Amino acid sequence: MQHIALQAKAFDAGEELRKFESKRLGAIASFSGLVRSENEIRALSIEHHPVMTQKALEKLCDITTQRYHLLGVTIIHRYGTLKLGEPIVFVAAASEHRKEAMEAIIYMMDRLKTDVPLWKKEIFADGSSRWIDQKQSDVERSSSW
Amino acid sequence: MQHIALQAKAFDAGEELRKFESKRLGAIASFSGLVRSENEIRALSIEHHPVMTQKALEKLCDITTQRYHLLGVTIIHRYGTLKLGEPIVFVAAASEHRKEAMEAIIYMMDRLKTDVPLWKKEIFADGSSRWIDQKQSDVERSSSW
Amino acid sequence: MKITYFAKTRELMGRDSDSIDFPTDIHTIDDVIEYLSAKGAPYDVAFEERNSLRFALDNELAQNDASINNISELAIFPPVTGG
Amino acid sequence: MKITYFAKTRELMGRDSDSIDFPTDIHTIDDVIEYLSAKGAPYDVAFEERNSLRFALDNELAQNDASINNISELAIFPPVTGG
Repeated sequence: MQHIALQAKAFDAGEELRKFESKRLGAIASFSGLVRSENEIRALSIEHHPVMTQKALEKLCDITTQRYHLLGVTIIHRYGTLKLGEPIVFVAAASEHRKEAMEAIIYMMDRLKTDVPLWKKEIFADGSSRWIDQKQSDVERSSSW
Repeated sequence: MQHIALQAKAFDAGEELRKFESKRLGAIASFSGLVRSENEIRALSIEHHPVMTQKALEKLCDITTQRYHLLGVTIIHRYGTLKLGEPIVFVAAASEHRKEAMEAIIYMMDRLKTDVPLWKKEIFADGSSRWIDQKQSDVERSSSW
Repeated sequence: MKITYFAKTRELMGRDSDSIDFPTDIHTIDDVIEYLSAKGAPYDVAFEERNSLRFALDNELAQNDASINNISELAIFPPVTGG
Repeated sequence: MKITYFAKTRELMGRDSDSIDFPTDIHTIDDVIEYLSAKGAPYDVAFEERNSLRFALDNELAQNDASINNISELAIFPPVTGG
């Protein structure tokens, strides 16, 4: 089972978790990334590429499924303007044993940070904004796989 | 926020995930362990200790929270007879950044396997049963932390 | 002293617990296991794999050489397999 | 050729895209960037940090020395920051 979504609307992590079903399934790991009140931001604006972003998410799902022999994988990433506390991204992996599912979500999040065309902008209380720079630590972590 | 439960009844992972709330919260990682159709089992019977198991879960929550500077932590473990596909255990960790939440769930599951008084028995179709032996790999993984 | 059994150990014992008054020369958990094993079935079978036994004294995990002095309950069980 | 801009690059350009016919001596993405930067604002500012530009040719990620031969769309954008 593969579920990939690139969407503006919110999603419910619990609902996504319930979609996994397999008799061989023994482990489900998930990760949610949320808009956090860093730098006194009020919101986050996320831009995507109309074609490449979806393709990159699909490729990431395929690679991760093969690499960790997953029974199921989910990636949801939002775009548009997200308020504090709102979910930005959700990844989940289902496998027979716990090691694969857990490593898969770490791998997916590391890769998402460098391989998928998405750009974040911080929106401040006074209406000003600032594009977030790619972190060197993310680049290093992603290339370590 | 700390949520610890040792219970016979089922739980909903999604509902548990919604309980985390903090403005500083940027990351939530979770893991669910389910009854898997290994060795042609029909069910799993889980035994606990009336006092020690709860205490061990509380201690594990405290240690994990401190170790990973968590903003929230959840451990739910069931006992009694569980059918194929039913959830056995759920752990979740909330933090500012993804690394801490992800490592916390790996740590909790590794520790659960060796530090908490819980015992699993496989129930087969013909009514026979067999206690599961502790895995050497689990002992090694737990002692590696 | 009350002795409680869990999981496989409980099944091999055929009961949840015993209440036993030990002689005064029984000081440690090891002494208890040796003393009971010498009594024969079901102890000898339930305690056969000595290295696979785990213990708790008054609900705190304990090593096999721990003293049972002033302890009201000893729990005996196999290695845990939760999670 | 259509040139599309994303994120900070789009904002610095002040528009989503351009449609430009390049001279025949423009072969690679590097050539495009150099050619456009020489035209002055807004290109020179938007492309100032050359090492921070990323590219895609017809929706496939591409290196700066890739050929634009038979390509209908070049996308220019900063390093990604999703997840």
